[in-house]
Amino acid sequence: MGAVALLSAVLMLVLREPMRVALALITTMVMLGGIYGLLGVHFIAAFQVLIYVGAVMVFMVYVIMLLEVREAPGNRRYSRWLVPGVTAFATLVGVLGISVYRSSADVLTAPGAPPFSLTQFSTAFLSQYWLEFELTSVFLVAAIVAALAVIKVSRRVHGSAPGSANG
Amino acid sequence: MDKVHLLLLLSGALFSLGLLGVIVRRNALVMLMCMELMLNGVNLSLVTFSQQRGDAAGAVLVFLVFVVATVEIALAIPIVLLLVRFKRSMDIDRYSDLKG
Amino acid sequence: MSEFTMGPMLLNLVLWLPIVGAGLVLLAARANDSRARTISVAVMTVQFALALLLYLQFDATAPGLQFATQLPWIAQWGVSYLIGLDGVNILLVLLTAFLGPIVVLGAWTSIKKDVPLFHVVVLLLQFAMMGAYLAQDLFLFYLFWEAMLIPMFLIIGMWGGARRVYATLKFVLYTAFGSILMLAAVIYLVQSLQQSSGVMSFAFADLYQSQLPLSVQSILLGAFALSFAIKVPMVPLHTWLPDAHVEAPTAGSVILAGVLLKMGTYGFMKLGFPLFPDATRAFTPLLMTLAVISIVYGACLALVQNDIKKIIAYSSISHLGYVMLGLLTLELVGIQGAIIQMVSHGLVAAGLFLLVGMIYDRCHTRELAAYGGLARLLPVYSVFFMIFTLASVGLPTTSGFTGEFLALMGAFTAAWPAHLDGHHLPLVLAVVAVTGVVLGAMYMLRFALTFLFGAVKAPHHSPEQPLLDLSLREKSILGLLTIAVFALGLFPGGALQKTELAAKTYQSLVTTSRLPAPAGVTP
Amino acid sequence: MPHTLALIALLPLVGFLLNGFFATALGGHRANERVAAIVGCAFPIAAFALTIKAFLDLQAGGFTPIVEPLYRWALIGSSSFEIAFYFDRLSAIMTLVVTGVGSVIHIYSTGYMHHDKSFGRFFAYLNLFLFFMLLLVLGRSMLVLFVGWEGVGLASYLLIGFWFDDLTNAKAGRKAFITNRIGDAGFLLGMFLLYRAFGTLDMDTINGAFLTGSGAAMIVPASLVGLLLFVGATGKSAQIPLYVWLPDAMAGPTPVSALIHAATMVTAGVYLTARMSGIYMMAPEASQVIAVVGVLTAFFAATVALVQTDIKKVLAYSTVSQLGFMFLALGVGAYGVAIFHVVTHAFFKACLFLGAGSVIHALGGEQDIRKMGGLRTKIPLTFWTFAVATAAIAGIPGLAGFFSKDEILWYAFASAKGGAPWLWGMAALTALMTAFYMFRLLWLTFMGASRMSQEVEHHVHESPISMTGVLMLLALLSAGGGYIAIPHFLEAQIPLPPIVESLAHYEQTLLIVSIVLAFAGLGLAVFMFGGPASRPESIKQALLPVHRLLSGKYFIDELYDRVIVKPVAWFSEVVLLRGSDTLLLDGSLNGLASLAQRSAGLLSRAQTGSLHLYALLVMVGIVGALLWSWRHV
Amino acid sequence: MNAAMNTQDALMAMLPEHLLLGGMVVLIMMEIMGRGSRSALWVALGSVVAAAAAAFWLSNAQYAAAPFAGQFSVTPAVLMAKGALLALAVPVLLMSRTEFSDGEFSILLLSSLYGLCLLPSSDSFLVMFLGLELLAMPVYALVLLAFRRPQSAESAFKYLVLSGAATATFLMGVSLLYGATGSMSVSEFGPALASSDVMTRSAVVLVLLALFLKAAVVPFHAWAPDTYEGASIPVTAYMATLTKGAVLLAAVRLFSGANASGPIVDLLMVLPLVSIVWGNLAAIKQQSFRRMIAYSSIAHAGYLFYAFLGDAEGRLQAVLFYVVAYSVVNLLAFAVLPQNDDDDQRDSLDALKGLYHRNPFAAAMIAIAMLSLAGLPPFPGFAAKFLIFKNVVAAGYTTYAVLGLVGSYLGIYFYLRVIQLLFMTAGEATPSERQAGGLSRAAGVLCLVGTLMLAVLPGWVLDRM
Repeated sequence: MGAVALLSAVLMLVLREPMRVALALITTMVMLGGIYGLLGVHFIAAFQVLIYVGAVMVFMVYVIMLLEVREAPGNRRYSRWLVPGVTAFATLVGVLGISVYRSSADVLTAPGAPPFSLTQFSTAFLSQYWLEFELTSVFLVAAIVAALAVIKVSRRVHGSAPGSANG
Repeated sequence: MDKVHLLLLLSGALFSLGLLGVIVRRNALVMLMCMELMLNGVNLSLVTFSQQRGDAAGAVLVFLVFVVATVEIALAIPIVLLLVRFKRSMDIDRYSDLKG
Repeated sequence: MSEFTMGPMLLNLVLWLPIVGAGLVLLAARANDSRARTISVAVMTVQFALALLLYLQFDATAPGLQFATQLPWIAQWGVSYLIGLDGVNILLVLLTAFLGPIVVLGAWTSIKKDVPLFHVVVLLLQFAMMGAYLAQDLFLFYLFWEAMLIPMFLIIGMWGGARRVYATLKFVLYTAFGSILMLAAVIYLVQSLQQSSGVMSFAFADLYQSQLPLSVQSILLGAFALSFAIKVPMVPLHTWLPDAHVEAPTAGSVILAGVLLKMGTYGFMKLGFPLFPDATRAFTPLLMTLAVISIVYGACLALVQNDIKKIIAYSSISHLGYVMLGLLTLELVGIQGAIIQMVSHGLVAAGLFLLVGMIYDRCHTRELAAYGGLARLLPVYSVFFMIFTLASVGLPTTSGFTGEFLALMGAFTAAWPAHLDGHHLPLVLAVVAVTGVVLGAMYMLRFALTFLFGAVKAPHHSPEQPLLDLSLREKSILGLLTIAVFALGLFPGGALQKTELAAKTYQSLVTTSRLPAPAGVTP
Repeated sequence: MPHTLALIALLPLVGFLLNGFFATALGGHRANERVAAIVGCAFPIAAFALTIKAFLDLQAGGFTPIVEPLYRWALIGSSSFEIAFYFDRLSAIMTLVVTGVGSVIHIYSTGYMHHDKSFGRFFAYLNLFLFFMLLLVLGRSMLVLFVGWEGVGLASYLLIGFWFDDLTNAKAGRKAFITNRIGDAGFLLGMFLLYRAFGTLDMDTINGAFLTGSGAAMIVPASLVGLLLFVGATGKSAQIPLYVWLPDAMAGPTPVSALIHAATMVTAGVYLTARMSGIYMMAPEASQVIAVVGVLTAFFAATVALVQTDIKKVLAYSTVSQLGFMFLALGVGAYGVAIFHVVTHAFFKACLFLGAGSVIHALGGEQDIRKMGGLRTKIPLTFWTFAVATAAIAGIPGLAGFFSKDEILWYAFASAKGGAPWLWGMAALTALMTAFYMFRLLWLTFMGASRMSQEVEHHVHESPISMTGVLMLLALLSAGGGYIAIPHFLEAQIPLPPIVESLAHYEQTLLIVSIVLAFAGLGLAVFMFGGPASRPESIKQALLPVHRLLSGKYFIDELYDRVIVKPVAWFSEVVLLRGSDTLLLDGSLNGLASLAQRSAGLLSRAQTGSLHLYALLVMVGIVGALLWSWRHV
Repeated sequence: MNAAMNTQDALMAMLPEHLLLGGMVVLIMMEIMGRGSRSALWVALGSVVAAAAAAFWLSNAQYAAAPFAGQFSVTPAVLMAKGALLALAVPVLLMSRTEFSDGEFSILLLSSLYGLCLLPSSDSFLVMFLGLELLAMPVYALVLLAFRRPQSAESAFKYLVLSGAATATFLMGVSLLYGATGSMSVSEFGPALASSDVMTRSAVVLVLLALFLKAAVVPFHAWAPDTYEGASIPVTAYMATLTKGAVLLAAVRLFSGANASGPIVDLLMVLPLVSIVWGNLAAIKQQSFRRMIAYSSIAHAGYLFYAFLGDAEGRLQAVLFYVVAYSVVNLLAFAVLPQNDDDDQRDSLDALKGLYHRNPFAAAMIAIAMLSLAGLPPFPGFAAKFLIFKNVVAAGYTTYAVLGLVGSYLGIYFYLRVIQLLFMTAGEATPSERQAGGLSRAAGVLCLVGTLMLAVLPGWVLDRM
């Protein structure tokens, strides 16, 4: 499953059409959800599928369809930083990998603790971490205002923008 | 090579791929998706550790990341829309008026 | 002296009056040029009067600071507002205060635009300069030291000549470079004092106790010296000076030459050398060589300049070389000579720049070749010009003589025993320095010759509209300077008496080794 | 009067200030010429009167030196710099000469400078000169002496360039000042050495210390000090190699040449050496150098004087030559004799210069002796006084110059302190030339047929009484001045050197030789210039290269210009200004600035606006940082 | 500790946050009711002032509490920091009036400030993460909000993407750290610095780099110039000062009590130094005022991170003092900048030419700001820099202190260039140029007062930090 996730992630970078990229991302996400499930954190898996795939990506796909701006066919897919980027990427993966493999942290080798349940999680979230819970709500409020504001701006410039005919 | 290491490696790879995507892909939406990929990579490692430790904190953070990622996309999409409105292109290379 | 308890208050007043004046100008004279001038000159005059009073009240026999004020300021860093008079700064404070009204009067008509701002800036500069001389706390000193830059930057940049922006940037950037390294050294010095003695203090008196190994002393001295040497300026760090002088308005040149350059030598005397005595003694040959090179180099370049301001600018380099030489002799005579030379150069260069400014106001050119025979045309002007030229040359009875004579005497007095011990460099340097006397005569008389003598020649002069000789205002400021020049030439005894104790203190500070106790004693 | 000496010095200063403020352009010429003249003359005369009084006081006190402190200039550590005056036999003589000759020249000037537009200024300068000259001779400390020393230089500078509308005059003044400065540098060094050794600059103390060989005197070698001071003296007293300014100094008004460049200022070096005789007595090497330089100067200047055609130039070279004689005397230890010659020279040379001034005055400014002649009848008073002075300088027996010069020759020959026959030989030859060129001058100017233009001839007139009176007085002194036994008078203070026993019997012989030489010079001159004009011309043709060399003054000025002045200017201009300042220092500075500018541009361009690049930077940064962090693993 | 106490602590300890939240709620209500965009500013101002006052008051009362164990705690010093930053928000709000008439600006700013307040108090990475996001997220919107020109969108997008990358990097680091230590507690970060374990080390580096990215340290700086230029004046001012300050406070919180050691030291020496040099050099050629300030802020981020080389003891004080001194003058410059209908014109450095002759007050204020930014005495920028470098030297990193100072020297030129434009260059006003608005000028005066106070009484201020 990990391999599939990885593969589709690589595909994301290779595919030309945004829509296909989105699909590849969805695949990755679903696969990750699967991994979470296998790890025993089912509720995270569920969130992963629900929130990411269900909400975010749907939104994304919607936008992609909305903005079916076809790039000129001759357009290059990649920026000119492909080679250095890939080199850096390879190094980064190597570095991260080595830092994990060469680490002596016991967590890596210890047998996994018994998976905690949704109940445990929820209890923890609402007791030990209820501040975060509250803050999340503040965050969401702010986010809504921000989103509204951005949309308002979009609406404001609607008339003036040169590309408004397309909108 | 055990499971934990593999998962962490995958996590790292996804994170790096995401970053690479931002570097090499020219489509603004693809770039956003790559950001999501980065976060997904992080999430994987968080979940792994959380599970390995039997500690809820990691999971809580994953939860928060969900929220944040969602919000970021929700904000980013209108911005991209706005961009496209001006240049009718999602090619981020065309958006380099600010420089120097 | 016990009855005189107002001293500290008056000294504070001397320091802060310009700020009050600047405030008044801002408030009362926003667009009123003449009111700005009046306020400015009034404030400066009062400041001078107070400074003079303090000078007279200064007890030459009492060691240490007088009229001192100490208030904790940044307690965490051991920084305090500590000002006071001692023998080193008293003459310079008096000089600064004396030149204050002269600068303002000198700029009375030549500054025509943004007059209120000009006076605000000049007053701020006066404040900063006074502060730098009075500060007895290194942090405070540094603050004032740097604060001087900005008003000067504006003075040259706003009221200067054609290439003023280049000149002023060069001035500030050059000077600031030295200051940055000095700042690093200051931090290190204070930090190491704290680590070795547990005292967190910036007070000069405490820093004089610091004990540092020779290598550290040398590096720190290098940083301080760079900063001060740029300000002096010593060859080869001098190239900002001619440009700054040439482009600066008269008032700027007067302040620059009169007060600002002394800041460098004062810094050496007050900080650079006494803080790092062992390094100073180790590097004396080098520094002395540079001082002598400055004397000769400045003189040689003054000899071939065709811009009248540049001649004086280069002569400043030469003259301040004597100060450095005197300070480095570590002989009482030389040190005293250096102090007098500082003041003397302040008076003489100020006078010469004023004179050049006056002719520039009339003829609008600084080119030497454009002039001739002014003695016939402007007799009063020429007499003053001659007086200051001769003072610059160091003719006896003028202040220039007192300074150069004592400084050179000190150099020689120190060099001779060294020579007998087989160290010939000081003697060679002293002899070369004496040739500066000849070169000084050469360039100043070349200047005077072309300027004053020969057939009458001056731009903007015609038989129908002859140039006007000096006005009463011009006469009186030059007259004041002339009196000071002769007073210091004929009767330097009083001034020397006030500084003697400080000179001795300086001498003993620099000649006493302050290396830390050998390793093993302290961990 | 407690401050007699100070008053002597200060009176001319008052005159200077009064005239300077009221009789010049500075004061808008508020005082007219008459007032200026009165003020200008009154103060020197008063000073002269006071000097006589002081001399009488000195005499009354048995010639014990009078010390008169005025104030303390500075006190540094334990060494005190006092402004004090010192009056002994030596300074008494000098002061009398300075005030005396000075006063009469002032009087002469009232006539000579009549109608000059800067009349007041002239008197102001002259008074200023007197003030400084009196400081020079009256000062107890070398400091005061130096003040006067430089001050007379200043006055000389101002007076040489008195007619500054002509730049040549001003340049001559500058040359004098700078040349003197070179000497002064040596003087300063000598002074510093003395200060180092004694912690004081009082000359009586220093002399005493040297003479008694005190410990302090051991620190510095007397010869070195002596030579350094002599460098100063060569500047002021126009000796080789610094004599070049004096001929040019003739650009000044003639009374100035008389007073400053003949009678008083130029003898300051002689005075200094005599004053510091304590050092020179202990410094035979230095003395030797002085004697040699003196005799060479005397000789070479005399040769140049042979062919000069400017009346004042002849006198100028003659002055240089005579000063050489004085230094010769000093060099062989005959200090009193040197001073004797100073005095007699002051008389006859002043007379000569003033006479020349009278001639120039009469001819409306003409100075070329080739355009004179036959003036004897037209201006007889001038002629006769001039003739007396010429005879005096030529060493015609009975006149002042004879006595002093003869003594110099004698000591040059026989002094146990450096006398040598060859010194005498050179000096005697010089004496011959002196007689020759002086009589040549006399003949060309006053005798023979007139070579003047009609117009000039028409205007020739005898000078006013203020001038001729002075001439007559000085001629009188030139004639009789030799009878004042100055060496004897001074011997109580500065002993004359012993005579080498074996040579003592030559005295009579040498006396005769010098008389013969004087007359030979006279005869030769008369032979050459008394006859047809072709005679000197043919000799000139025969010796053309020599003549060219001499009339070119050995091309010393040109040499200095090539070797010193030009190279210094070149070095300053090319090496220092263009090379070091502009190219190296400013160049590297501007280079740094443009480097900053360029790297700024580079960094700016690196900010391409491409988000990809920014992200790449982030990634590279992360990779790099992570790799770096492993460095220590 | 009983529940009542805990509740009271929760109220008291988070009083500033609560007040901000209250302000937000009121504003949202007003927005919903569709009225009072005019009074929105005053409400926001009121709540910020109240929050700042509360923070100062609590700090002054030596209040310390940890209402949420392991998540959130306050100490007097932290409260002081919050108060100071909140006080700095006042001028930002004041100067916003000329650009923003709607209430959104205030709401977004308040929410960002809320995030800002969380940072120095956070005990766990969870809170810190939320704080960082809450700090940054509204700014994406704010950058866009004024939308004077198309580039604003580009600017916002760049900020968003790179900030997102920063978030991800931060999380990656946190995650690895969590794995290594099993705890989300911030206090694990300090000890982790000295760890020799590669994973821990990578974790630490990643977290630090994320903060570098947020604070715009070279090579993670590239977003800053573009974003600052594209944003509006108040937002740029906010980003350059408060946002940066908040990130630094977060960093202080992370390092809490730990001296820099291990590989971190190298990062803390080299990257800030490069930042200083890079920022100062690149600023030389700029034509846009905001862009120049951006490069300046990159350099200043360098100085600020230098503070972490110093001993932990005085770090908060040094950073806070620096942030305050740096922010107050930056805000001063922005507040008095003349208004112009054309944003490009307003932003252009050329528009500053000869400003002294048109608007002496503004010119003088900008000059003071520039000099202070350049670190020239007697302006507060100097004392701030002095404190940091003093600490660096005290910690023994003398060479780097010297290099840093030399780097700071490079910056003097471009600050002086601004003054040169203001005072020494002739220039004409463009037709639409106006004096800064009244409130904006009031903000300027506030900042001036602050500047003077910092300049004259740094000791007094430091005593309270």
